[in-house]
Amino acid sequence: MKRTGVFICHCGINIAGTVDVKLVASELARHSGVAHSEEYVYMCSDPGQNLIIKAIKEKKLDNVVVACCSPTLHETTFRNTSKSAGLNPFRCEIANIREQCSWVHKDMKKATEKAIKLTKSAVERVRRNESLEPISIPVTRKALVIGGGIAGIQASLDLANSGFEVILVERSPSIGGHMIQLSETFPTLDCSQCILTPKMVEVSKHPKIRLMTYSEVQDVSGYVGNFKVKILKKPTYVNPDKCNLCDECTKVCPILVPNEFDIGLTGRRAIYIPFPQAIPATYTLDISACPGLLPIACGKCADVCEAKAIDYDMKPKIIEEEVGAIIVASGFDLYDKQLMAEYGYGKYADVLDGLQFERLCSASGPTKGKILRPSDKKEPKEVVFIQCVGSRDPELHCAYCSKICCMYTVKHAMLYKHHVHDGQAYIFYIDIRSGGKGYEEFVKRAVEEDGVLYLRGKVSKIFEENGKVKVWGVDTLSGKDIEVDADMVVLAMAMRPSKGAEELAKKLKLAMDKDGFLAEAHPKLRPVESVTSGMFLAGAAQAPKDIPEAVAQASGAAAKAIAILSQERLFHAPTVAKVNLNLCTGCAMCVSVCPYDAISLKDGKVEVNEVLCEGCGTCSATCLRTAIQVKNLTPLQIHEMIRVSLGG
Amino acid sequence: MAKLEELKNEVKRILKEGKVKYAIGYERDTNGLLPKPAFIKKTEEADKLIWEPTCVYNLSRFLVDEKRKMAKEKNPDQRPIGLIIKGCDSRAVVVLLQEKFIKRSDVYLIGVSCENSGVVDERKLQKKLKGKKAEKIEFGEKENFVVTTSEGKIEIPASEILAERCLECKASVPVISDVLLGEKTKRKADNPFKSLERVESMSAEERWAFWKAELDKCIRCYACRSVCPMCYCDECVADTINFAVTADTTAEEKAQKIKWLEKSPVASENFVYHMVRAIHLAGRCIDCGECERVCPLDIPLRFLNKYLEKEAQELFGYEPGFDPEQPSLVACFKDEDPQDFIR
Amino acid sequence: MEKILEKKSLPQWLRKLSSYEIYAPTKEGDLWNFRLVVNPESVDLSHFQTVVSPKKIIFPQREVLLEFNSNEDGVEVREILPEEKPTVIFGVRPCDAKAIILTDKVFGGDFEDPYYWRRRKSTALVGLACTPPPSENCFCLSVDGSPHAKDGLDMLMTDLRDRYFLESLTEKGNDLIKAGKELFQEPKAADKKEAEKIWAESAKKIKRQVKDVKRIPAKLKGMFESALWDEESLSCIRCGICTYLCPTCHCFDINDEIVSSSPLKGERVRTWDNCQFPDFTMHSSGHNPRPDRATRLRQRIFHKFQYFVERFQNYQCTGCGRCVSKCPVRIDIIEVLDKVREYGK
Amino acid sequence: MAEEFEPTIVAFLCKWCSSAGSDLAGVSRMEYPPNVVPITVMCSGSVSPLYIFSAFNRGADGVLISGCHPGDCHYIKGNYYARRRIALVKKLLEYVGLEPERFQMSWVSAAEGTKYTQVIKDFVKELKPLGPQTKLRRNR
Repeated sequence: MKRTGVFICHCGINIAGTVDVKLVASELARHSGVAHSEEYVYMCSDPGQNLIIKAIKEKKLDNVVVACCSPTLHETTFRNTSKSAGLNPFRCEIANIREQCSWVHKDMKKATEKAIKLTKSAVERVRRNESLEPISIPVTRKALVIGGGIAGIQASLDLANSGFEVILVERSPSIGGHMIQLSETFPTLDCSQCILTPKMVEVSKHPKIRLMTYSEVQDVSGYVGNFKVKILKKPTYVNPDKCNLCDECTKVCPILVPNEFDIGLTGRRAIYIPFPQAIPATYTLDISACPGLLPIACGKCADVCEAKAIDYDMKPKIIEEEVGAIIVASGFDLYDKQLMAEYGYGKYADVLDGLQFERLCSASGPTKGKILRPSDKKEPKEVVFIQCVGSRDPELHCAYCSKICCMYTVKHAMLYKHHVHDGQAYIFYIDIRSGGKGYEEFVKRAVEEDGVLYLRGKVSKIFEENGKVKVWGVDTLSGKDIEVDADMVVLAMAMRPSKGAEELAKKLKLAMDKDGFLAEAHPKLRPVESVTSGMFLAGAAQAPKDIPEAVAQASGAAAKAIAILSQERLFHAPTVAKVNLNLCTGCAMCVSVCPYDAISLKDGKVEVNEVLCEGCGTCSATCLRTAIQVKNLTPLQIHEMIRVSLGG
Repeated sequence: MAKLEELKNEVKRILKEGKVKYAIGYERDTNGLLPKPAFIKKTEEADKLIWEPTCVYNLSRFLVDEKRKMAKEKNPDQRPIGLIIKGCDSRAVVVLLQEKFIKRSDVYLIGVSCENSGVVDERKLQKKLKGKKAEKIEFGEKENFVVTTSEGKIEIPASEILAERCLECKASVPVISDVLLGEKTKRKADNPFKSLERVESMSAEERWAFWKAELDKCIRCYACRSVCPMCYCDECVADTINFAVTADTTAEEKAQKIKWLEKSPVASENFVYHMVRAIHLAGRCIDCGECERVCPLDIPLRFLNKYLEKEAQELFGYEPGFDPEQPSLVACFKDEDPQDFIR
Repeated sequence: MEKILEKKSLPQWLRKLSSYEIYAPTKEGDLWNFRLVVNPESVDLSHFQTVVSPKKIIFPQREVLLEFNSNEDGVEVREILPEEKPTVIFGVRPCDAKAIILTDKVFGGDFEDPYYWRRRKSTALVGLACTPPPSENCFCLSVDGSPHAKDGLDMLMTDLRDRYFLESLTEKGNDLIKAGKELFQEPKAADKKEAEKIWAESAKKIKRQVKDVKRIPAKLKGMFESALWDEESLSCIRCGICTYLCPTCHCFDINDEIVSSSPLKGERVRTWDNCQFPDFTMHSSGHNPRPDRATRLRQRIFHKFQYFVERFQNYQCTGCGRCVSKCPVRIDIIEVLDKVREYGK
Repeated sequence: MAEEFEPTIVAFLCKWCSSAGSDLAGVSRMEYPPNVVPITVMCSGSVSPLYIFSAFNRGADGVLISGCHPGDCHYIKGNYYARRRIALVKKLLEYVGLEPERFQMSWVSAAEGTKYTQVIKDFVKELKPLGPQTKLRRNR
């Protein structure tokens, strides 16, 4: 029979104060299979560990049980101790007689009885442990970043600058995301494009970064360190190497469609460049708008292109890549205007959303930085800003707070005042959330220096009347009805996960929270890890965030990814599920309960992918014949632990 | 009502065409009222077949033996087995498909509709006949059974001698089949859990007394598990050998095989056995009632399995045996699953 | 010694037997089972066949053989023999009584099983003649039995509607009568005649039989490898009914039921075992010499009509018909034996 | 006078939430009755009905299963499977006549040392009046 050694720690008086450690030691000495049992004042101390090593060698122990503090503290310590004495680390188990016993009980007799049971339980477990070696996996030292917004850009640069190859995949023709559309950023009011474009250029020039715009991730398989990805490169019909940006093509293109970059405030051609500083700096032929590729259909752009950059025969390409880690930064979109009909958004030209207002303020915007109403190009003298449009509205819209609206609305009001000195800005708000460095001061400045008028309350009705946008609301502080004849209304729309995020989550097998944002592994302790190991989250894809937070999380995600990529090999805990093929009938119930898709059906029996398995054991409890069991915590071990726990 | 001739002809046809390796149905026993399972290999044997209200067995049970047999053979005959199934039996087949124990191509299903009757409960019948010996029972007109006794024929309303499970039937017509004999007049019991009220109405202590008395009787002949199509585990937790011995099984492992329960037929161990069986059948038992029929001690096992069937339906909206594609009861969940019992 | 007992006096007699543990068939739902008698008034000998035979009283399904207990100076073992308390079983059918004689042969001989014999010796079997046959599957006549056979009984009672006709057959029987002597009358010649008449009528009512069973043992010898076993076991579901309910089956298993592993404490327990269970012959190597239903059915038939006959010159079957009546799939030993006899003709 | 009945509870605690929660109770020196013997499992979803029946069969006066709150499972959804499985087991145990108080489940997060303490206190309080669990217990 296996020889087990038991070592009881006094932890000074932390344990010995309530547990009769001598009695525990003598009781355990009588327990079957126990070849050695002793107590010591501090087992984790060097002398304590030496006792263990000595005993293992002299008494030829096969197993070690240390009855001490919680395994979360010293399990590793004592497993290494056992290892140094030539035992497999998994032949050491901890009995937690401090946190779960001495610290929570006063009655010495009862606490001692319990400590004895807990220690016996650990003995019964450890003597049935298998010696296990960590599962070692090779690592592909390359990362995939999905999404070319500020988060994706930051993560890519951090990875690349640490010397790892990066594939940055962006769905639209240019990177930059929503940040590139912004005019200024709060609370510093520095120019968004001025601070972003250098990073965009760095990305495009970086030798370690392979930028794939106008591309989408099609399929992801594999596991941490070894993902296989399929990326669809949509045809732009323009050869970037040949294109010299002469812009002749757009002049002849007969098609006019709303310009996404200006959120429909302007139009663009079927062949277009999203914005002057676009990266990559090239044109894209939007086939969904183009009358057709056959020269008979139109073909004007090709005719005028002297560089012969336009190639109608360009075909979609599928690129297959292998990467070791994936960072998802798929970003956000604004809440769908169709759902906001009550505020007349999309119905009245002068009711805008925040991004449109950004474009109006932007020097590169449709009005070259002058704030003019879309309807009649007049300068608005009274502007109403409304916060929490679609946010914090569980009945009709989103229950959550979109977090950044308070701040960008202040910014908008301020920018407006800076453009239109004699204008009046009203802000309807529920309350003002200005947590963040310099944020509160920013709000004060708006109110005190720029005379922005805050009205606490909700807007009940918005409608157009003789050239004005009438806003009815209630000031909940004064209780008075408010009626503003505004020239323009700006809605701080809720942030939603970007369109296609759900589809993407499915491809990556990532969990989503109830609002459709990507779920982190743990809300507090693992905020940048996804539930799938090797995949990380950055930016607004995970939850509404402002730029500094998105950047911080991106760098965090990059650091997490680097922690994987910098390894020669990865090591995975070997306490994984194991199938008894003689008992397995292939009902595959375990396959459907496995949270990690670690189990699959192969000719009538199931098999476990040890790399994917996290050892949770749900499969084992689901299996009607316990044909699948987690190593070192098997039903047999638990059965025996139950027995001794009940004095058997 | 499914015509016996159609039944025979169909079996003959599939045997003649070599569609199936053999067919399983019912044949008259030389003595006693209940038929025997008939294993028909040659077309001429098909004339033995009968279809009467005494055809109680859930023949899908025999798929388990066939599967075991095939596992042993070098190159087994891959043709399907012709299986005669009632509504309840068909639901068992669905569960076996759902659990991938069999493939659809393993069986050729000859469905027979029970329509507005079902099968008899021999115990009820004996009471009804007060000592008279029934020799034969046939489906009669308008929900009556015609019973031939030593003293001639009598008509008895089916409802009076039907098996309890038939009175609570959820599928009087097979839910899956390759051919279906008999009219497809679906009948659904207004309360498929009526019989449970008897036990549910008891107080906790009465229920304890009830089950204690019943399970005390158990002699662990395991007929309930042996007759159950869902108890197809090669080794049952109730067996003393409950792990498969392989070349690398150590002596220590053998010595330490898990004894979830002792072989002793005492209340405590009997409870473990029957509770494990009940929980393992939750969401799988389709109430063919065989376990209760075969119990030599008349332990009302349906009350156990039926109760969990009811709870699964009420708590999780789960009904087994209708859709082979649906995930198993305990292999899925809904966010809104009840949790009021959790602290 | 022959006596007449008014039916109404039965409870008084039982009360006089207060020094005995009395077992009698008791109705539970639709079934009869032997139970310890607590209230003599409730005893009713109108029973048909009990589900389990009275063997379970002499050879209980669970029996503690010994207790073990480890302490400082090693493991202490204590044998636990059943106490020899006088016991009487009423309403024993002749077939079940005969079965007990057959079991005696197994537990007797060169090595006497003390647990069995302690109970056996202290138990009196009071039989009740089968008038009418208690089961439609009775076939005692085919296996050297009869509805009023006396083998193994200490007393045979015959139901004469309002009275019982008693024949004491042994000392144990006489003691039972002595205990309640004033309750009995001397039988008249007519009484005995009436009893004999009823016996004869009853014997006629036994419909089922195994034709010239004598030839079976010899015939079986050549049929070990026969395909018959496969055919006949096709519908067998490997349950234990036929054997657990059989009054002559006596196989058992021995297990240690551990109460505590340290200090080691537990009981060594003997329980019935069953040759129809797949794991009955399972070796710890994983090899199973009787891997399928065919070999297990063959074992059952061979044991009863071949091995036992060779060893003890009796069939190990008394024709009670329980295995026929209770088989979930109606595997009928009588049919199987007929097929054996006709096999290869 | 006779000593007050002290029930024994076997508690299956998931490693990441409930066991951590019980550790927190320890670190915060919260006192609770010593009647509970914890067995740490990886996830509440790994608790097989067999463990529960076995514990009662071996003489447990009460059995507790404790896992992460819905949505917080370290293994994403193990506790949802547990919730469903345990609901059935609880129904069954009560159906055969075991006192409902004897089998309980709780959600205890790593931060809920106080809650863990409370759960144990309440459990013990509810078990005391019931006396020893003899119904499913193996005779000794």
